[in-house]
Amino acid sequence: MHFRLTDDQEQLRRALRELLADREASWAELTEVGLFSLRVPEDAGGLGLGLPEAVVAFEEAGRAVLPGPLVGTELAAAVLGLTGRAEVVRVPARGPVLVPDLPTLEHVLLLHADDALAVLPAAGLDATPVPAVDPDRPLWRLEGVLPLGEQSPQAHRVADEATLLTAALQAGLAARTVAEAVAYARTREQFGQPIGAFQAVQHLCADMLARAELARVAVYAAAVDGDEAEIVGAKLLADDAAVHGARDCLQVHGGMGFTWEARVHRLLKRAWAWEQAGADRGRCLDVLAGRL
Amino acid sequence: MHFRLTDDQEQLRRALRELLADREASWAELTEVGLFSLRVPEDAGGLGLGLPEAVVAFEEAGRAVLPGPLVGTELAAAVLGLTGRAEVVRVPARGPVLVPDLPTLEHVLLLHADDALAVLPAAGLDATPVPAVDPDRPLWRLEGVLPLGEQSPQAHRVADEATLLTAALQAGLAARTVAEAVAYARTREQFGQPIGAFQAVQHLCADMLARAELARVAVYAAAVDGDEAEIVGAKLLADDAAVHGARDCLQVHGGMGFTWEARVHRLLKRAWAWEQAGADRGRCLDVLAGRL
Amino acid sequence: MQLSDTAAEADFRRRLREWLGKTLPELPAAPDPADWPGRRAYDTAWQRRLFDAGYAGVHWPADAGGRGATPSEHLIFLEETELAGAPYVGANFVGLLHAGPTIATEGTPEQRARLLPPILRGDEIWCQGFSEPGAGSDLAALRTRAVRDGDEYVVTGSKIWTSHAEVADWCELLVRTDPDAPKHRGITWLAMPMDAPGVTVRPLATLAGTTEFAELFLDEVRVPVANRLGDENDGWRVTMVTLSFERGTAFASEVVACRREVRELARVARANGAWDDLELRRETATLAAEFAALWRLVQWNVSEAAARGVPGAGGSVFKLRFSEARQHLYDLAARVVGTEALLDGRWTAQRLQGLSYTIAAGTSQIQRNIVAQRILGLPKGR
Amino acid sequence: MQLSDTAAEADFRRRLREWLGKTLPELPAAPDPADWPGRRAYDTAWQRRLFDAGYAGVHWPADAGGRGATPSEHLIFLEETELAGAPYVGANFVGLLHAGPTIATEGTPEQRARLLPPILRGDEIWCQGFSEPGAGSDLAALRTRAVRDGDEYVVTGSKIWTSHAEVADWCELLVRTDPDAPKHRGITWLAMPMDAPGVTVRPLATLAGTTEFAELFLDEVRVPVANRLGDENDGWRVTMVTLSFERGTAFASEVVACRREVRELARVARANGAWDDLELRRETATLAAEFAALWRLVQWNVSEAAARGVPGAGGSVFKLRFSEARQHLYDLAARVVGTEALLDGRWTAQRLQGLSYTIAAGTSQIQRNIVAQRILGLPKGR
Repeated sequence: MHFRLTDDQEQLRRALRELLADREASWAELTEVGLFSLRVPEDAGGLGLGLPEAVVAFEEAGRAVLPGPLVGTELAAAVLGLTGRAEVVRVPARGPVLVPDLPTLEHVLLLHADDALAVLPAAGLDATPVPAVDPDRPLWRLEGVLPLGEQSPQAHRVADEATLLTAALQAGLAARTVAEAVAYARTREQFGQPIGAFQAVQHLCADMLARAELARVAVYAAAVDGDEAEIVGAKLLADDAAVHGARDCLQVHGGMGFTWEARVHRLLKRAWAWEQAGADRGRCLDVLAGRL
Repeated sequence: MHFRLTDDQEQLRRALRELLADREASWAELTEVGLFSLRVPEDAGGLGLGLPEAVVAFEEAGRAVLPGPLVGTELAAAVLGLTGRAEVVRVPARGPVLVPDLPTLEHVLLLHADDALAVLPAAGLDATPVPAVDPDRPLWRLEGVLPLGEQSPQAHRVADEATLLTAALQAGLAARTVAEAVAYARTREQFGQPIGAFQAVQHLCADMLARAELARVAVYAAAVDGDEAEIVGAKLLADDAAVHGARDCLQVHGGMGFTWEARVHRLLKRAWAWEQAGADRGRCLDVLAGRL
Repeated sequence: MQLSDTAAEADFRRRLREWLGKTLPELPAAPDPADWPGRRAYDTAWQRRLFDAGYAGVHWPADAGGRGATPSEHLIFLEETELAGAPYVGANFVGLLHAGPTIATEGTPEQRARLLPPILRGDEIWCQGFSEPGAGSDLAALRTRAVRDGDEYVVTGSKIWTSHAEVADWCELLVRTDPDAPKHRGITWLAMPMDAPGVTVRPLATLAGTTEFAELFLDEVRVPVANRLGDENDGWRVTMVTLSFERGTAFASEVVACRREVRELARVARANGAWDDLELRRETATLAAEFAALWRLVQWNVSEAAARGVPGAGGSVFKLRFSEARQHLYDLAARVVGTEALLDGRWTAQRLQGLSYTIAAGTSQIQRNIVAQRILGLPKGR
Repeated sequence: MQLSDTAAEADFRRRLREWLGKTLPELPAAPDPADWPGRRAYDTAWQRRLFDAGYAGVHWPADAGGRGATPSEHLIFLEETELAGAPYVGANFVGLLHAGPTIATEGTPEQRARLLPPILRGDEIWCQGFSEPGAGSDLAALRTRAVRDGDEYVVTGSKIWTSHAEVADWCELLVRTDPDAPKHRGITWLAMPMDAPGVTVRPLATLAGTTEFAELFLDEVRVPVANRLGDENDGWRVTMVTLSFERGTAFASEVVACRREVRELARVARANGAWDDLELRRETATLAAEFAALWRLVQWNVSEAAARGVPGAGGSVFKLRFSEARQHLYDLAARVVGTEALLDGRWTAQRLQGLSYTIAAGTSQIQRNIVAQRILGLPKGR
């Protein structure tokens, strides 16, 4: 057992963190560094790496709150051998079927509740733009009768790995919420001291970190192990860490967090969005309960 | 609207609090002050008071963590016109049917899930003593086939009022947990100051008080209003305030709370016991959901 | 303990309900939320109707021009207007609920005569200049300076979280007049005309993308000394006095509204299948119990305030629980509506708005401090 | 990142499993929990078997007589013994996991030679005299005094929460040797023979009604200066050194046990109908995910400690979450078993025991302070 990042994985992480540090990387840059071809075999022009590396990379993407169809594009390339932007869309238990970033997509990977997969050309879809709460993740509502899909080992892989990569995004986002809350708490002063010196704020931040760390480790383990129960467990923990963390991050920011300008709200809105990507809570819990 | 204790109610509360202050009152004393005859008509030798007064009295009984078959004895007298000790026993969703204090009882008021009531002479019951976690509330397990009961307005009254009076006990117990936690936090010193000066302890206590106060008011309102939904809502809040409060009270007491001697554990064990008396959580929530 | 109306209360409720039934259908359509002049006109027209019917300043003392109603009647007023769907107090909020009561208590006869009647009639709108970017939870750390110059104060600084600043006539302003005194001792309360030279209003976009608040920038604004309420450097006490006007009725309408929201959410859940999920059903039921109890807590606090003349300590307890229950409600709603929660719709707007509940008007952390130290008597830390 | 065993680890695991499979059936029946001499005999006999098979002090350095296994192998040892249902470390706990490692690091050659081998062989049992009634979370506030008198210290005071005191041969004792120094600077570590005159052991009943712990009363107990580990007044550092021996493996067996408990609870729920309740089913599933992740966190922390030589900061994070998850597990169990939770049975005993998890070995409040200040670098308050 050597359950920590290898030197290569560390290097991948550092390279991405550096690239994404102070600005938003363009899609071309993300493609260039191989975010979407990490797992594509080397003889097909990819880097020939595995799920653990993809998860490390997506954690960084989550930390940077990157926009765009990250998960679907990676899976289309790695699992389906398709090039171009793609997004995974799950038919939800309740509410409309929503496709993010539709006009930029070439493929929509439509997953039904039973994991039947339909790979659809994005161009032909009957869809209407709808006002999204996350300003960086525009949404389209699919109209009409949904195309049927097919169950297959590939479809199951898309379903599981979409959940896992989304969990990785959330784990990264969760870590970001901790960093932002702590940075603010160290500098913002009230009552003559940094608010981070108040035990109430310290304990809020400590719980945020605990959630983020547990989620991160769970995501790594699921990537190494690949077991469905580990994947859905990691998703639950990562969603909780991201949503709860973003919520607490806003609380630490007080009134400032309530302004548009402070951009703290983007963390929460993205956490809400990613919470609804991949397997939903009910399904995750059903899988876990089924194993008991 | 005059939603506060009347002078008479205040006097009743003061008298009981005084009686129960530093020692355990005997059953005879409780009977003497009218705890079980508060609602018995004056011409039948009672005090002719109402449910609000009973609730005020039971809140004090809960605060004193009184042992004994309080609820059933009051209801037997007030609703069924029966004298002598009695206890209300609900057939639970899961687990054995448990009767507290059986050898002291004259009547067992057995309530089925549909509120059908069987009034049973305690003496004839087939029951086995079982080891109870609450040292002041010995338990007997009913054996054999349970007698059937009858639905009636009286049975419904027993069901509702048992839930309400138990909620009153829990509200009083919850207030007691706050008082004990605060008293300890003010005197126990660690790191050179009373632990109650630490914000983490302060916030724990503040949340305890908030739960206890909300429960208390909900119990009073249910007593005045008499509506089933208010009663079950009050029970939910009072159970949460008592159980969660007793739990937090132990946490505030640290290692000391873990000793038998400190007696803090009695609050928690009783809160667990009363949580399972009256309508259970599932039923309470079903009633409330049905009203929506 | 009595929850039902007295005869006088029942009469008050009946007449109010009758009047609302007659009046509300006559109202024009509500304005667009982004149309500030339209909102001012709508809100003040409603206030004028209340005034004409004798319901302006229900809770204000009679000698200040109010109805002098009991706290119970005030609560009935809030309950019935909310149940009937009457307009929200809106632009009249600060005047009716904070600045006005402060002036009624602390003002000179001249100040009362000049400033109070226009509030009640809906002629003049007030906004509040208390918070600053550096003074939020720690309000008394405010730094906006006022320097005496003859009969005027010269005020420089900035304020934040000012609602209705765009359309207000007056601002109740807290300024620092003695920078060397302990922070609570060097503050003064001024009534600042919003059209004074040097006042700049900049809308402040919130995380919901709307501009319900503004920032105020004050650049050597001259405010007559005659506009000062109370003594110089006594502004902290003057401001706090108004809080004791609060008779347990704060957020009363909102509790009524939340109880309606829970029922509405149950309807949505029944319609879209979420009600079949035991967890969601039970969570909705739990919230129903919570808001029912919070309404009883409002009634309790109002009764206490009526009997004792001061509000009970229940305010912080109420605020703590109510803030969290409201946020819980909209988080639950998001689970009920599914992917619709990702759209900028009705429930999501409420959810975003709700993020301020544990922050505005005293964070939940501050409320817990208050409960622990002022109610429970726990000692301050070193 | 790799979760599977290396070839060496797989070999270690296989041999251990074989040995456990052969050895465990030979063990006598476990003694009654109230029979202290019986427990000592049982626990030390098990330790002797481990010693004879080369598994005593798996994680101790070879030069201290241990196996010198890697942290990964130590984790495998803990996992396999727990999975196989091997006896708990029991009475050997303090010797093997705290006093022994401390002596191994800080002891003189004479002290090591005298004290370590009997621990590994199960010949001598240690207990811990750290906490005092007035020094719990604030351990360094301890007041048990030791006054030097020639070649001896004369010790007077009292200790609490001492496990196995009734049957221990030695006590690792923290005493105050300089009452005038800052509190961390005046503490000294002594190995006190439990049969020394002046030592009184009084069993301490816990809220579960059992006497797992004792109080120690020390009345002018004379301890040779030769029994002092490290310098006088350097006992705080000496004690903390041992914590850095901790390689992420604390509570590892307990996580394995909790995962088994969750499965057991699901079986109970399926049998009694509780599994039909969606809420209970989902809550059980949530806990399954939590404990699975906590096991991964153990593996992560062990790998970090192995690579860096010191345990990662993950210990407090782990402790915080694990304590709460365990308590949640037994609260959930109470709901699953219904009224049976009111009886003093298997689940209730665990629930009562579990009440200490957020208190013992550093309260959750202290853990959060550590995480906030040492990991996140938030400033100490005034």
